[in-house]
Amino acid sequence: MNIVAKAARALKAPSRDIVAEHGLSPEEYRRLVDAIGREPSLTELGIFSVMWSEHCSYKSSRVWLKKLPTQGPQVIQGPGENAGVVDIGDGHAAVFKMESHNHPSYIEPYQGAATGVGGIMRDVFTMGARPIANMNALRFGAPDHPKTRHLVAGVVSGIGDYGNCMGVPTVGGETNFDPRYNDNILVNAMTVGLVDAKRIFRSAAKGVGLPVVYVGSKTGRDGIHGATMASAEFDEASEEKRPTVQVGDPFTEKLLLEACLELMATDTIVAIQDMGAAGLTSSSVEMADKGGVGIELELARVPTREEGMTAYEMMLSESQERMLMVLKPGVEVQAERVFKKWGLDFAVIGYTTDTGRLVVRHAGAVEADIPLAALAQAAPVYERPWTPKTPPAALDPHDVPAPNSLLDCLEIMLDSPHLASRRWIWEQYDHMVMADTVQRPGGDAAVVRVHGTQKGLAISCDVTPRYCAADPREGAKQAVAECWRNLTAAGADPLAITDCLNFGNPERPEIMGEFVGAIEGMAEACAALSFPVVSGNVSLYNETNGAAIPPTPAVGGVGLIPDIAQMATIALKRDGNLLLLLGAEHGQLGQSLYTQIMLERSHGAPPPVDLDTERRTGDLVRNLIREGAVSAVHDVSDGGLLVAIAEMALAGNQGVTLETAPDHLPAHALWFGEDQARYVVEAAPDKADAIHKAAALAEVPIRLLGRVGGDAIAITGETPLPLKTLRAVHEDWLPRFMAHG
Amino acid sequence: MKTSVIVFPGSNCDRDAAVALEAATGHPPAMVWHGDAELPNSDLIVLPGGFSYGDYLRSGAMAAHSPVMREVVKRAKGGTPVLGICNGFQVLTEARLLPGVLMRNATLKFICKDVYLKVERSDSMFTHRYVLGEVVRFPVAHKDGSYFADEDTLDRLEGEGRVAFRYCEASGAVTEVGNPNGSSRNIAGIYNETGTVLGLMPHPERLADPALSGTDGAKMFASLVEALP
Amino acid sequence: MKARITITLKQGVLDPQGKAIEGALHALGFGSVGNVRQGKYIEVEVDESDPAKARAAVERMCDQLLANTIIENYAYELEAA
Amino acid sequence: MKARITITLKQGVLDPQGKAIEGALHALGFGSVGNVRQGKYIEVEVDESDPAKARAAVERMCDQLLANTIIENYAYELEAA
Ligand SMILES: Nc1ncnc2c1ncn2[C@@H]1O[C@H](COP(=O)(O)OP(=O)(O)O)[C@@H](O)[C@H]1O
Ligand SMILES: [Mg+2]
Repeated sequence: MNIVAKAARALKAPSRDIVAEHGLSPEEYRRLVDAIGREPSLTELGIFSVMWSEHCSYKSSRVWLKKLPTQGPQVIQGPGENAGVVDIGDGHAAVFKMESHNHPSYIEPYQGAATGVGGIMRDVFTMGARPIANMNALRFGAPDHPKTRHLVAGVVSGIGDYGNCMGVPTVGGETNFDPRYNDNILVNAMTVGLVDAKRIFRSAAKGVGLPVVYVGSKTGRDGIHGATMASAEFDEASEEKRPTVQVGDPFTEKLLLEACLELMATDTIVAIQDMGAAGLTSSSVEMADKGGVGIELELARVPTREEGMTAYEMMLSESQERMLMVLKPGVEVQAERVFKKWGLDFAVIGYTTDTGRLVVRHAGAVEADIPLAALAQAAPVYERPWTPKTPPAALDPHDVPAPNSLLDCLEIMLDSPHLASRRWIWEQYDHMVMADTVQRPGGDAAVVRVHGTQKGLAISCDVTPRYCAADPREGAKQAVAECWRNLTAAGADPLAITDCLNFGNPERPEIMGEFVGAIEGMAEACAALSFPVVSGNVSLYNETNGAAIPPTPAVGGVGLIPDIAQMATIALKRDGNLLLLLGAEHGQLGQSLYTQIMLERSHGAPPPVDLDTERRTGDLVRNLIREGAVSAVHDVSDGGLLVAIAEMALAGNQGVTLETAPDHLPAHALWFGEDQARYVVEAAPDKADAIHKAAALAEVPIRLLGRVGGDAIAITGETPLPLKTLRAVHEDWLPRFMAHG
Repeated sequence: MKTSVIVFPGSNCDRDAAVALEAATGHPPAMVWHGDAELPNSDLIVLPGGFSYGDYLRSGAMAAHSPVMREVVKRAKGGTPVLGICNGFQVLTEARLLPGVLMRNATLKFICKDVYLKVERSDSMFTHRYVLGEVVRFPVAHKDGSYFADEDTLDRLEGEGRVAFRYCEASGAVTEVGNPNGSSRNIAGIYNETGTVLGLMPHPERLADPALSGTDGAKMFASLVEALP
Repeated sequence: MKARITITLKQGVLDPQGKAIEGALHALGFGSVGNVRQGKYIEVEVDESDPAKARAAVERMCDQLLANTIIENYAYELEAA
Repeated sequence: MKARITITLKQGVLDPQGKAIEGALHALGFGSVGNVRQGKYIEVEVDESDPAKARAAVERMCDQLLANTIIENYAYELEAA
């Protein structure tokens, strides 16, 4: 029997079973009863269960999230609204956020991923912004796990179909394969939007007696209890929860987007909030709570697509493509006209009040009457016990076996799931619609032009889960630093980040320790790089039968390129140009892809991140880009220096001849070490002097790597590796893997 | 030169088309909502890309029946030039202004990338700025772009010189390798009998601006500006 | 009345979806399946109790919108709703 | 034998396609239609003359591949090929 059927039988005081099925602990239930002074009705219990779920209340993470830096002169809106907002000059602002749809995507990859994209776009256009770019950060299980192929296929086409239909380009992302995600894939989606800085919409419903308006799709019995599902650990019994899958309707969302933006251009909206997880409940509670008012709803007016829906079902439904608005009085007719034009439902379903209570009526009967303070401020907050993780000792590169041939090794690495081209994915995404994608997927950051201007927004998503697993603190620092570096490598001033913190069960102290470490690492990096967090999302309980995912604090960053004529790409440009390395070489092979792919083991400490060095090196590189001193730039990350060079060569279809490397470190440590704060740049020979001087001034080590030319990668003492061969293996891995289904 | 862009619910390249038209003609086009029975006087009507009605049922099928299309069909039959890009091409076939249909890509997947096209006619109002046989690079972005018509229709299209563009390799070779979606005879775009209606799957408006890594599409708009009043 | 409409590709029209399904079935071990074709199934309720009129309406819907008769055939059954 | 399989969305699952088709039919003047639902139709030939075995095979195909049983139901008919 499902929850709803069982619950419908319950009388006034819900049984202990029913309370437990709503995901509330006995202690939380007592707290609920205290807060309202009596036993709840079933509808009330449902409302509390979603509001107090981990997903909505952030009860395990809230105390720690406060440690993240959220301020800066560029920040217009930090965390707390539907999305963060940063100033990008000339009266424009960028609005962005990242969100997880992990559990739904594992259960039904196509619909789960699609509705995840739909949800994050709503968060952004709720703020009044037109979405201009989507990103996606995906973690799948091992390629040889029987479910992986099916999940990749479903997730990618779900993301593509939704974004493509919306006409918002999906411009980049990242993709990992790791057996630790076998039973808990991660699907994190990010949207960036553009808004007039003076016309930002928020969710506080200030004012009494104002109409509460429902717009969008009709309500069905979709995903009832989806919000509690997303916060519950998986087990075999979760099969039973399958009907909670929702189906996305991107066509309706496109209409909703256009209708909302059309109405937002008029002076009619007081507050607006999308109905995401926990639909009508959380949207109405949040708007009223933030506005310091009460709210009264008459559910008989809610447009439904099914017969006989109960108050419980309507309050908990997670039907997609819906919005709740509070309007100025007297504009209802004008507003309704807009939504009717777009063929969408529009209904006044209630009013704001001065009672401070949420009152829900259904056809005459009062189904819920709850003080808002009980739902919001009285929500539980936990300081869960945590144990810090002891990071492994650093790996001495001399202890790591060398390969027979560096170039053979390069070929094997680019032919692996970890470094193979992601073209198969991004070619299923319309990454060019809106005709402003000035840097397509495949580089360090995607760049979309601010429509009608010469400005560009650089966007990148990053985290290296294997680093975070070994050392959550250093790994999270690295995620922020790599994101900052990717934006810098495109020539952007990094502005701010959004995050998606994916972890296991926070009730386990070692998982909570990972979470705390990651927050501390992120906070340190954000502060040092003036790269504040303006929005984000926490996804906990990503574990199955006690096996947790590696800590995965995904970071999505946005940067500003003042003039896209001064943007850098990774593609090598010209025969005879020089290839230079900026940054110090330590040969860090701990947790490297070299050891993982070639030696099939991951050990040692991840590469340490020195934030001062990051900043100095990045600022130098950005200046060189702006001065036109360099013609291609790529940061060094996964796979190390030789991999970065190979990616530049493939992107530009230009070979390189490399100089003999210095011998203070083993050659494989130099070429495959993953030391941070490094960039490879291409420059015309006549710029070399100026670059050397600038590097000396910034105290950044510089080394001549080689020369651009030919159609192969050449290293002294080895047979050159033709680009054609390398391209074939690099491009072939993912299509080949997906074809053998 | 007066241009109109028809906007269906779910169109999403309407703005891109408008930008390219304005750049070429110096005037913003009229944006015509599908529900309007009124269509302004136009020297050129553009049906833009996107997912009209979500591409539900069949791409372009529902849009082909919207009120404004009755007027578009009438104008097209009266000789007004019509350009259908991507979803616009699908709408034109569903409205029977062009023969054949656009079916699911042979790969069954959405495909977004630059492709090479061979210019099959350089004497049309849409293409006279190109050289006959020239190889150009346009982006495609579609899931239902596999052009299909029966053999007789294909023969007729070829015989009457109504194939506008064919997919090819960078070298210009018209091969299976150069065909991204399984289109019959590599057909990427076709004309109506009078050469005044052009439907094509690739997006000229997406490469009509030097900042977008190519300008091969701009020549189509330039051709139209020269050919039309 | 309720119409159950099936829309199928005409003989001779390539059906990549059907072919892909066939391949996937073979890969799953259903080696003996063949001739897989994919079509559409649409249910429509028509507020019309006269079967002849209902039939006429359904055929008009199919001809005008539901099927593309260049490549598709349709068939339908009617039942009292 | 030949199986004619229809796959439909489960009751209560949103059917955006059906909804849009219904709207388009209304706009075309078929004002009296309602409850439009879209599903899939698949034909499969099974090299199996025993109906019970054929039935078992078709059901396995549906469960494993053809239908997404999380949101879809299926039904089928068998006929001698
Ligand atoms: N899921 C995805 N969707 C779109 N683009 C992707 C995806 N995964 C990876 N990419 C693209 O592939 C390229 C390589 O990714 P990655 O190796 O993660 O870059 P980096 O190391 O610079 O962060 C990037 O341009 C990225 O945007
Ligand atoms: Mg990078």
